[in-house]
Amino acid sequence: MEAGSEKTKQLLITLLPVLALAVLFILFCTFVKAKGYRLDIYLKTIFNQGVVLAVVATGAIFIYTLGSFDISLGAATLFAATVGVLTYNATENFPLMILAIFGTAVACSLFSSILASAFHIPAFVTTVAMLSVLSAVSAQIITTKGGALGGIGIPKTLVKPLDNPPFKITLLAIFFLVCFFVFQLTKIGRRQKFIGGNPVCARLTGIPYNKYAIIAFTMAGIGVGLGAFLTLVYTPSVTTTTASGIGMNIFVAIVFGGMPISGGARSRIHAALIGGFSYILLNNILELALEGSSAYGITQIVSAVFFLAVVCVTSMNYRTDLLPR
Amino acid sequence: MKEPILQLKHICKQFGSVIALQDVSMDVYPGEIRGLIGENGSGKSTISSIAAGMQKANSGEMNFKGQPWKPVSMIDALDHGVGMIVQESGTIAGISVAENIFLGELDAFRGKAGIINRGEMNRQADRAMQAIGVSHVKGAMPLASLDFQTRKLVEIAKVNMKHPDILVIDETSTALSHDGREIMYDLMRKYAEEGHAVIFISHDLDEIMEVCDTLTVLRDGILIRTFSKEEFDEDEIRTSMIGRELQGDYYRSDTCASRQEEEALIGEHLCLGEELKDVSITLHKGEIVGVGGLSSCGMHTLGKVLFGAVRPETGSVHTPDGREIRNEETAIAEGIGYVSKDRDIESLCLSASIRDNIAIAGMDKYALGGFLITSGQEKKYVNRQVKELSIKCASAQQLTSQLSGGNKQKVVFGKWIGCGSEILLLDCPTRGVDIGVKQAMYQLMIGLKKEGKSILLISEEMSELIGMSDRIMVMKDGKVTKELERSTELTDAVMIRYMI
Amino acid sequence: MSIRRKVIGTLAIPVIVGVILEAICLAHGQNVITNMKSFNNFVVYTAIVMITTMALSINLNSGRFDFSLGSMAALSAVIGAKISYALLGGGSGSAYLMLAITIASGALLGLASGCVYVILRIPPIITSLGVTLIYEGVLYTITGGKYVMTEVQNVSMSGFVGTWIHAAVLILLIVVFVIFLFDHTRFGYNYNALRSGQKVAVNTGIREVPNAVGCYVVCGALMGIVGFLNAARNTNINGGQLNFGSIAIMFTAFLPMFIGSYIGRFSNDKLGYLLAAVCMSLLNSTFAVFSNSITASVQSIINAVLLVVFLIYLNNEDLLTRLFVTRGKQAGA
Amino acid sequence: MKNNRLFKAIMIGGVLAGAMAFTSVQAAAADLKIGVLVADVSGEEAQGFRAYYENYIADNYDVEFVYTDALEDAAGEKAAIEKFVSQGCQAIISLSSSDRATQLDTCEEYGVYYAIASGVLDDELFEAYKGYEYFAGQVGPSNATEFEAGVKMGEFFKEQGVTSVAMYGAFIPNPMHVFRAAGVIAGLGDTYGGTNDMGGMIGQIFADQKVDPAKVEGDVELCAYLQGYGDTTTDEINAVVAKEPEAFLSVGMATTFFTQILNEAGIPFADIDSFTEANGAAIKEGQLVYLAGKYSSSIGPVFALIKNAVDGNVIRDEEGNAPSFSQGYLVATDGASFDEYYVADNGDTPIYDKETLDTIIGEDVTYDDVKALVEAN
Repeated sequence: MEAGSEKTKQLLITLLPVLALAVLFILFCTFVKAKGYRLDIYLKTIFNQGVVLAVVATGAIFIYTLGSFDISLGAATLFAATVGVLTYNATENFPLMILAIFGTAVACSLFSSILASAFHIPAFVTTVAMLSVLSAVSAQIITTKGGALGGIGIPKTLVKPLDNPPFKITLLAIFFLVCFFVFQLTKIGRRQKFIGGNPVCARLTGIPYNKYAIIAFTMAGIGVGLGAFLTLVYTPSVTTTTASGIGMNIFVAIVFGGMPISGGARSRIHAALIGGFSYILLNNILELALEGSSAYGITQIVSAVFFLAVVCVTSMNYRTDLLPR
Repeated sequence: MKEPILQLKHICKQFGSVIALQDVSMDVYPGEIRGLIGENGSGKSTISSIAAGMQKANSGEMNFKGQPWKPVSMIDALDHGVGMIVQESGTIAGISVAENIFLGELDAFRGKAGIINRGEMNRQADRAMQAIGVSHVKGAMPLASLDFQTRKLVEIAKVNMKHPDILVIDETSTALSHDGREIMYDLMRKYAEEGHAVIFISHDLDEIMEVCDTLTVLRDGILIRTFSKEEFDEDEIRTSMIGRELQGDYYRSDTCASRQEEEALIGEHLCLGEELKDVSITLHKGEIVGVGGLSSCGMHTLGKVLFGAVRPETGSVHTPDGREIRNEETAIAEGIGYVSKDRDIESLCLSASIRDNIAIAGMDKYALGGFLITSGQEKKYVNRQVKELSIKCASAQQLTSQLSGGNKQKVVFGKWIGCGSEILLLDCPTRGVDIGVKQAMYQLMIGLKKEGKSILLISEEMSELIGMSDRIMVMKDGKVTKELERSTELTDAVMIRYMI
Repeated sequence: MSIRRKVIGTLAIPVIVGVILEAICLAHGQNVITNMKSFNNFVVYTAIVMITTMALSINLNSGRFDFSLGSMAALSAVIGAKISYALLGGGSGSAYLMLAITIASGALLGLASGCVYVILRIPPIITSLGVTLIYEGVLYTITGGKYVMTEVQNVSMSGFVGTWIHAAVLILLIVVFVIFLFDHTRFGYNYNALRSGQKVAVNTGIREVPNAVGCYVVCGALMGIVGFLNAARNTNINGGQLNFGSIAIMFTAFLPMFIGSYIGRFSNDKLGYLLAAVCMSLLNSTFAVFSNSITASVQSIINAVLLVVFLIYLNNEDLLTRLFVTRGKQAGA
Repeated sequence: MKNNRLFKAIMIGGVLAGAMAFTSVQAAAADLKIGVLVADVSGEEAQGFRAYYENYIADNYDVEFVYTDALEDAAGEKAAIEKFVSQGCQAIISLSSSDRATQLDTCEEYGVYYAIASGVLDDELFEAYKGYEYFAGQVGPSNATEFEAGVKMGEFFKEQGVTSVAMYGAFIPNPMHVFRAAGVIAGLGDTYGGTNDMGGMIGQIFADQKVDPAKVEGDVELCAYLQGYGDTTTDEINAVVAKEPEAFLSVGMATTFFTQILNEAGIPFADIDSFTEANGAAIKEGQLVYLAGKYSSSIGPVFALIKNAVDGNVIRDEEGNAPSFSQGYLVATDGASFDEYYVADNGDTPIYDKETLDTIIGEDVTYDDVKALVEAN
């Protein structure tokens, strides 16, 4: 009996992020309907807002699983998009642009990880440095090339046909399935979780940290590339502040999705997807509930409290006598 | 008969759904050295830590010197006369020896405006170390500069300084070398002579029978029986510990060394600082090679070097056909498995399930096409290990952190045996493991030997080495001082001669 | 370690940095510190960097990542500004009043942050994410997302940062206070014990919760001072820093923190933070000298590169020494 | 149990929120709902604009304004427009300029009217979009006007005989600020990179990403320069003050950021901003000696264009394209001239009051009517 109820509780806690997403979704629809707003457009907008975060954060899960974290992903998204635009404008070659975006994203990501592993410094610190460098360099490029427009862009006709939910959902689904496959059904994901759980033991089990860190950062790079591409599809221009919110929102999304920030055995590949959309939905619900622009602060307060409550409930079973670090 | 100094009445303790202690009542008398023995998870550490204020019972009462006893913390307990030296490390590496000794009791040194008088604290710490006969350790030294054993002595000094009426020592002897043990035994005897009481917890039946006056056996959280000195009988104690007679053999039954001609792993002229000085070793198939010595003799490092986890400064580790073991990865590719002495940190991921821990090393075995992992295959693989090693668990999904020491070690074995390791490097594999599991492991090793696998058994327990090895290499200060073949003549005394 | 080695080790970095930067400036016919005004700025900035670094290191050294530093600084400064303006209307003494209120409200915010952590018992990096968002939200709500200016633009405030004396006194008081608190009191001894041996310390009976909360309170109070100094120096407080807009301040403290703890090996880490802050401030003054040619982007790139280079040095020190020693030996042979 | 309580709390929270959704439906929706895109919520000018719309226009016309938070990027602008559309806004007024092209495309796609109230499109972009059906037009200083505003400021100081000035380039490469900065240099009688021609100067400034003091040549020396606002700004402004310029010429936002510091240092300064209370204090008691500004109500005509469009009278220029009107700046150089504009354009009695606006709102209003009123001064 004891074990039975324990199991139910466990299950409930595992399912809570999914439940939260469902509840938030229903609430959101209710709100929009009750206000007499157009649900179709609203849903599309929210999806567009959420998809970039979900994609980048899903890639980032591989890094978080290892017990490391990367705060430069937002800046990397900006930089990849910038390079993509430059490439297109120089060559007018769409496939080459896509290649450039992904190449840049993966290269940025790998650079942090290789720098970190070659010189034995914490990956976190290299990402802090990357954050400054990437945003500064992008800003320099954008303002120099952008001139009177204040931003750089590709012709909108190029991506207009792609700016529709079915295409984006397909991309998201493919990317998620690839990540799911790598994470859940291959040695890579298992070993990364193990490294996150106990790096010393992982090493003594013959799992080379550097190799899996490089794979993780590559996956994150692919996520960043896809995020940058989707950003361009939504708005074919890049400004210095493009994707600036993503870096920190990844943290929130992953935690919201029910995964510990320290990674390890409890890492979940779907955490970012669920958490990312939950967070966007929550913010929009609050925006609707507390209409009026003076409420942006209050919206953020309520959403943060909700965030803490969710984390608190999902981590209920992992309390110790010591304060966690 | 004297009045008991400590009375435990109907103590119960639960951890989640696990019952650690069930209605345990026990009296401890002044002037006695009371041994507490039992298998892992029997509750012996729990009961003593409750008495010493480290944790609280769910129900039951305690009396100490006739008064109700409700310690709030270990410091509180120590202040009132119950001091405990814990099993794991009880010291903090980042601060000085003096700060460790006076941890939590700085009020004595608080001067004007709350400033702590560091000089005075260091002087008193020097005195405390001298009181247990250790003069080379000073209060001002950073603890990080001391080795593991000396740190244990700092703990002993800390407790001794308070002259507690009851001294509780939990499995400390495993961390100590011969000298350290002697310091501790002397201290225990001194306490008993002065009319204080000592509670001594140990796995080592020989040790506990030698040192203690009375012996209490616990099993599964229940107090089974208390033996007085006259009643000591090894077999009877052992039987009451595991609840049944030990069936079959404990160690190997054969008395002669045996091995196959074929070599399995070769280490040549290995040097690494003070820890290894030109050590060469060859493992044959179907052979158990024991490595013994004091904890600091370099044998633990040898294990790591053979596994490729630590690179030697000079010398090499390679297979008979010359493939070098450069790192853990190549070691595993050659079918080498390594069981660390530090199980919870180096051999297991405690936050992961049994399944994750066993599966991690054997993925190549069951992955379809070498990379695709299906739940079905993995379950089959893991369940086989769980069954063969009879790991006690609710399911393979259970977290390893919830398992007892013995079961944890079985998981580690399962991990390496499952993936088909040909060579097992076992560093203190039976450390903190109870007799029942120990016996199972010995039998397992014998089975592996018969299958032609090679085993390097690094151990601090001499009886284990003598009972299991085909050959024992005795090490001292990083050098191999003697190689002894298996024989019935071999005794502890012979080994000790080369160890010290 | 000999006294001479201690002194040399402690002063080496700031002296070398100072000499290099001055040389660069001299090469362009300038000085790092051009006049009294720039000296005032130098001292004030040193105070800001030093205090931020200390606040960051208190929790980070204990493995507690705190993103909320920036939001605490801004929010406490706004509270201090609003209250002091309401009381004195920007009249004389309002800087001192604001400083006092800002420290108090910073401490309160730290207390709240610490309480969230010890009550929820979830990893501090996560609580600090939540707390940051909450404080930013409160800040936005109080200010309407606007710059707070009227409340902080008065003679009293500009007088406070218009001379190096106030900042120097603050530096002195804080260094003494922090050394006293963390090296000479029971709180500090317990802090050090918990920091490196959490489990053992707790089992021994050291109460972790009050110690942790205490750290957050100290941290909050320190960030309050930073908030105040920034408000006085910038003559405004940005009220619209939603969605983690406030965390950047934390990253600026990483480099001085690493440098400071390196210097601390030779003496005391708190002294190290001060000297590291001096280095950062010298660098900052140099940037100001070349402000016509070095843009903000270039500055942030330089800072990032310095951070990485210094960390590479720190983490490969043994390797480098070995490399140079063997090379030396070979050269000798 | 503790867990259950938390679950319950969350469930109850959900139900309550749901209930709120139903009760918070707007009681009486206005006839016209306009979404306003803003990038700046704290500037003096932005606040003045907002107060005019929300307090004066909303009180006098049956209209509701919905504001965004400070928008950060193109994606934010697009999402904001989409949300406005689904909330039933019939029109969008844009004060945010990350990506105007995308804003126009998005409005066209959803069929909502769109007008630009600040920072007009440059010629090339305007040419590309002027034919859009839902582009209701733009009202504001043209780039030439911006340049001219800068020239006037430069001339003002040249006439006073200054020889060494400092300059704040605001948010260069924001085109508005680039044109103003080029104008200031020209007005001082200096050349930039050897030219004082508008096209030549702005081309170089865009390429340099800033004004490079070394490239400024002429009688008046540009001794210090800074731009942007961030962590390093305070150090930069301090460095500027240390160089003791005779005047500090800003092409925007200086009154928001630097009034206090410049007052302290006793450096006379000039800015292009708007006529607000704080700026009044700066010109009367502080060192602000020259202010080129817009009325807070200068965004009235944009509202008129939008209102007409929604009501069915989409105003088009002679060629049938979206109209573009140029607004000039008013200049105050002392308290008296400031008050002249400030008092005239205050609270209940803005310059573009209901009476004036009504002359350009209605079914019969033509392009020429609007042009006549807007470009009158």
